[in-house]
Amino acid sequence: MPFHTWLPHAHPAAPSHVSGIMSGVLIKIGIYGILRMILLIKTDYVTAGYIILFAAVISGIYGVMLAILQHNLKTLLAYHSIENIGIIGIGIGLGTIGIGAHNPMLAALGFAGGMLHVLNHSLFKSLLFFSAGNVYQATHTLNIEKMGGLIKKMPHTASLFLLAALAICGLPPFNGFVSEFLIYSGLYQGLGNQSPVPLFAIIASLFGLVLIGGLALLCFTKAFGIVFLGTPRRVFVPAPVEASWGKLVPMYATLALIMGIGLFPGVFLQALSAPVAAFTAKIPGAPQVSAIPENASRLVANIGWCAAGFIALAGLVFFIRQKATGRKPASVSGTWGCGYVGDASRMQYSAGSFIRSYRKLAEPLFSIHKKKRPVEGIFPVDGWQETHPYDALEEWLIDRPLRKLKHFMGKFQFLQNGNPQFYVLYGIVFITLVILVPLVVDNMYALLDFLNQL
Amino acid sequence: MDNLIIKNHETVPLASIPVLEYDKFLAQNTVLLAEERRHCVQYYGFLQSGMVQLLCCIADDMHGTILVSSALVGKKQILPSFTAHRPAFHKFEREIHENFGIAYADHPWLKPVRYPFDRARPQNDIANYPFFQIGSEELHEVGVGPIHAGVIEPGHFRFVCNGEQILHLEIQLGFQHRGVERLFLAKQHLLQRTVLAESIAGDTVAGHSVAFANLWESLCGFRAGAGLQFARTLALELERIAVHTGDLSALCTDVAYQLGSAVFGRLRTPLINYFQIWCGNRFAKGLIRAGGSHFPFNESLAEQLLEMLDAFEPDFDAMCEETFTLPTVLARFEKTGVVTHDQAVAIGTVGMAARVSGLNRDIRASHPHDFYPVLQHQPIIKHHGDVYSRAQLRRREIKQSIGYIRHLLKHMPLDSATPEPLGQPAPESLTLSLTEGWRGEICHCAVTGVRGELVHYKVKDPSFHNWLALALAVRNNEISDFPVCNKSFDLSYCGHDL
Amino acid sequence: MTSVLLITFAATLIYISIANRLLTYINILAFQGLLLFGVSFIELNEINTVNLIFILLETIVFKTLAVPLFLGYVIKKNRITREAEPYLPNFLSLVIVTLIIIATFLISNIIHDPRLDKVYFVVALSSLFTGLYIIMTRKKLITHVMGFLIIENGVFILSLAVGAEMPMLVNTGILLDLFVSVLLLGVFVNKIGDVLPSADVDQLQNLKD
Amino acid sequence: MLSLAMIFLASLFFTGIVIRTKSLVSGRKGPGIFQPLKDVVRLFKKGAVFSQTTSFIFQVAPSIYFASVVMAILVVPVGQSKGLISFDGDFVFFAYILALGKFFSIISALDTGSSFEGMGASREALFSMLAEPAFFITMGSFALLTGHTSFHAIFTALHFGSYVSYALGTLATFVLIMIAMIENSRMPIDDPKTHLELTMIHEVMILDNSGFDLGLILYATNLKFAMYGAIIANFFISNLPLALAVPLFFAVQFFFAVIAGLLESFAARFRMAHNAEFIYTLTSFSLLIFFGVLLLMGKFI
Repeated sequence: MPFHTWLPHAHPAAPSHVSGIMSGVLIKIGIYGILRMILLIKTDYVTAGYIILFAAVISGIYGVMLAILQHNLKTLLAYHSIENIGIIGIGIGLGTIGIGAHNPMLAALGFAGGMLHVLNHSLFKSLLFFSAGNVYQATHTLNIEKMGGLIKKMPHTASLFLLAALAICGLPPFNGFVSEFLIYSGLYQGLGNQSPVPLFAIIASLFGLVLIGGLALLCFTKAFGIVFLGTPRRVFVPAPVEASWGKLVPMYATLALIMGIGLFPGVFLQALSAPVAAFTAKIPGAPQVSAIPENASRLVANIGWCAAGFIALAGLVFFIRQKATGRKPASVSGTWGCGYVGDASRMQYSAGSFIRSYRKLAEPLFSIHKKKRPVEGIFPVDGWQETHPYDALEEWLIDRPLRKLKHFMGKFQFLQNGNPQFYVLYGIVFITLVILVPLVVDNMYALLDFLNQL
Repeated sequence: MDNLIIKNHETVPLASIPVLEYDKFLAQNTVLLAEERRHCVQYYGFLQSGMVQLLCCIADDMHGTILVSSALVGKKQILPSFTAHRPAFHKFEREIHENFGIAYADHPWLKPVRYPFDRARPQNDIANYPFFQIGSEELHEVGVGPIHAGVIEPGHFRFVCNGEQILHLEIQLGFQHRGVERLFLAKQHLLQRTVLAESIAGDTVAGHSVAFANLWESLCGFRAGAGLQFARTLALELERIAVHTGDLSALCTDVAYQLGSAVFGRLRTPLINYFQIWCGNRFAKGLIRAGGSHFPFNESLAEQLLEMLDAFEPDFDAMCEETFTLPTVLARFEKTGVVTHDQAVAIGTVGMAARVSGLNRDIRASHPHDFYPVLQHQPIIKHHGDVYSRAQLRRREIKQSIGYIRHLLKHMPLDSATPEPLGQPAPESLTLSLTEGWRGEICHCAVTGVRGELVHYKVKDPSFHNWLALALAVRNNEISDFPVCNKSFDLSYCGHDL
Repeated sequence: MTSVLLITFAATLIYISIANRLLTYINILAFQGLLLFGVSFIELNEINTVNLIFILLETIVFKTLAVPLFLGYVIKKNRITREAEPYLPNFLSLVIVTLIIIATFLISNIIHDPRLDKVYFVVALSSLFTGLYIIMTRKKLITHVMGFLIIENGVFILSLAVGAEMPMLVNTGILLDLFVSVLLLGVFVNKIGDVLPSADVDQLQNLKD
Repeated sequence: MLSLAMIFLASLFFTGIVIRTKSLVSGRKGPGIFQPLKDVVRLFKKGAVFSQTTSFIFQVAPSIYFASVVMAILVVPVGQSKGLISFDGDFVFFAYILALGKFFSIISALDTGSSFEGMGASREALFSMLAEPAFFITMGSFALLTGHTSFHAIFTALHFGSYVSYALGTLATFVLIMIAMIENSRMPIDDPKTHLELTMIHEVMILDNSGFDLGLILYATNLKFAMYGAIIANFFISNLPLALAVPLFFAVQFFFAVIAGLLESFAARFRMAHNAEFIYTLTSFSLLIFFGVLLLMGKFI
């Protein structure tokens, strides 16, 4: 996960179709590597599973938390790749634990979820990147603060982006939900008969996965809402136009696949049967006939039915609405602005404002570079503000150590600063060390053992 | 110092007001405002033989005097501004700019005050009002009004926000510019003028009509009897209690505290119903007349008033105790919408809004009229300047006013106060009348011509000063706290728009 | 039953991390006293009466009544503003306190001591750390006193955890400790209130040698 | 099928009871309990006004929102009677289908290009994101306790026997009531009564909706309330025979509505910035539920 820093820089720099392929294929190589490793090595699978799970949860949450802060459409999508790798990782981690714990159901659900998500991610992510590419070609900018109201000009791109966004948020009836549901099922499966600490890891991953879902929702309502909805924030010359059908047709084809997996997940799950079997085979005494347990396929079929049912229900409600409102007068007027008659294009939410409350909560975790001239005086002359989210890990791992070293010696002077709270802090640090050191040492041995086994 | 020193409600000949060079006029008045105890109560211009005579009235709270000076300038001149030195003058100069086209070279905020259909630049309207903008794509603006969700008066509030945080608020009023001051000249009959004064602001009927009645009596050389003064003081204090109670209810509504909202709302009703018993109108319309009263106060009214207050007080105390100890309410009130002492002094706030920021500004104490010299009023001062202080101030002022009313009723003067015919207004004079309404100081100012006819009438509601305080108070607050901040000031739209 | 009370105790720790008002802190402390009374009452009701009365005295009289009233008095007397004024945003405090509980939970899992009741241990330890955390991150001296009281409650629970038969001596020690700490800090705050305009720790920095 | 009918029935009077409670507490008579329903019916009959800023999103969103709530209700069981849809892990589907509806209501608010609705959308997105983990962990804890992962199976297998389990039930009820309050944007998170646009969350998001669409959204809110009421009721009626369960169900719904009304009468709304902390507290509480479950199962002594 700390090795991700190239990704958000590479994506905005690359042309859109390359980004699509990059996220679709390139970063999956890492996943493939992990999968191959699991197949090759013979080791303590449970420990390995926890390590994968831990890294995956962290990178998933971290990726999406940073993604929300981005104002560049492609950087935003790029951080989402990190998030999705996290989700895939949770699946694989679970599967690995399943192998270690001799639980075929857990292993199957974990690996199937993870692998299906690999496929899903490459579908909706490339669709998102293609849409972002269309937007870029129409507006020549990727800064979402400058866009707005594009749905009027580019209805197809907007719809495709919306559907892909729903899919990436893992919402039914799209494919993202199927794979996430498999992983959820795996997690709840994992809750059965365990001792507290592994249970805790499961709950933590559950928490992580839910949080990722909620954050993704926040992120994509922001991205879609600010880019495509509302009134235009800026006049583009020439005016944005819809992409040509040549571009749209492959995108619709991708959409068809996304919907297909969402509605008929059973088919795709059966296709995954063989690769998953390669993993479940590592469990001694596991049934070799079908890798996907019977009830897992039944579950997934349920999802498909529910998805179809929901589409039908929504259609029905909409149909009734159309019937009911068809005869009644529907007038068109401006958005309610409390009777103000002047220009209102600045009077709508910007991306920065939309996520500010979130940013305030997340600020301690990230280094956000804020430049502003605050409004001062009774009659202010001017004010200005700009924020730049910066990847804190990148900063800490690459930039900070050098600076830290310089100040290292000078640091000790601050210890004796006369603030009683700091003395209490030293006390806490000491207590914590006393408790943790034996613990850490123990675990170090465990880790060394584990590495030896490799 | 070259100025005329007058008392509250004093009529002086126009000729006795010193006319200064503009530069000296500027220097003198801006220096006067350097001290906290002085503030500008009125600064306006009127036409005098083709020139504009600027008249600046500065009140000295320590000595109970008003310092008047003036200057003659041409229309559409370019002048240096007072505001560049003392922001407290900004609204007055904007008004002068709007009325006479006088341009100010260094005024930092020279924007329209009202909708100027009768002003120098009639083409100004809300759609081209130059709102302050912050050049950042990450911020957004929120425009509230002129039509608000509650049935209240029109005004446009433009917020520059960063998410939930308000960075800047600009308030644009003037939707209700009815031409009140011109109507005072157009309507010749005293009754018409009295009714006009009563209609300046619907929630300050007693305040404005007392200010007008005192002014007119002074102009006509009439000295009101004790009974009349007694009734006016009583009406002012009753109005204060009633509106403050209503405001406490509204404050509770804005933090969604239903119990407080309902109970305080109920408590307000007997108060305004008492006016109904007294004068036939719940808002005290028709109660106060120059030269007399149609509704003299008597023993049975006093009895009913005491009865009503006896019923009011225990309920009010209990509800206040409940409200001001409820953590969820306190969390919303405390440290919300702070106006610092320095800000309050700089922009020259008056009345309640000044008293919560540690500024001792109360006409009842500094320029007492009617029965206030007897009451020896001691203003209640708070220092934090937040919503909590404004709510607490209301609570304490209500208690104080009830105490005053009880005290007054014990020493009720019994002289008949039937209307007497007033004399003719003094010719070529100036009269200035200051009254402490519930919201703060009300200033009425009249200038008469050669035959004693009104040539200029000027009204200033406390809201005129205090709207800017609201704009400063909400900076860096949450936008969802704006309604409660707004209500804590409870400023008048029409009193400002005139 | 004791577990229920202890879980409620843990919930009060979470709540105190987001409390803004000093009054809430005091109420929480009083409530904690009540909970402790419940726990010790159930634990000790089979032991002698003297001990029981002693516990009653300590938890009900001191923790639930005397100390909160005294704190309220100190706040009123010194005109301390009624907000807690943390250094860190409340949201972060909440996350940290939750993490503290999780961490103590994990730590308790490592300890294998049959004599130790783990629920007690977890709640005691987390209340200890939460108390320290509150001392660290709150500006006002009075909140530091409250932090100490939370720590003290933690120690109380820990002493219950070690064994059902709580030695009288330990108990007396705790009571004395409690008494002295509150009294001393009360006096301290009173004095500081006289000298400095507001009892903020920031100003104590000036006192260092 | 029974559950659907019962939740539907409860939804008819739920909001009415909340409003009636508030009126009675503040000393007013208040509107009849079917007034909110009458309002919805009136809206269904009305024509609509659409903003020229909006696109097709604004037209379809209310229908999808309504459908998502109905779909979620299909999953909820009542007592022994299963929901129409029931499978392992159905509460994941439940939460995600509601999230889909929320997604659409948020983007439909952004579609109007109004700062008020953006404000509401921003608040809704953040708060629902923060509330979600509490629900999942609570349900996860019960899944652990019962060994089942569907609503119906969890509730039927749930039985209270010891003090700890009562404590857990109370805590879970508290968490669920609060989640219901957040999801329906009521006090102390949101304040549906104050008329001002700036202080609201849900009401301000639907500022530009009118006519049939508004009716759908308002009715969906009623349904949602009754749905959470049903989940809470399940804690109490899971094992009872039908004859007892049905009246008890309505009793619990009634009490839930009264509690909501009382909560809105005797406290002020939180400061917006405080909401995030408060909502997150629920997650911490749900962790306590988890520990409690471990305790109950003897995995942690």
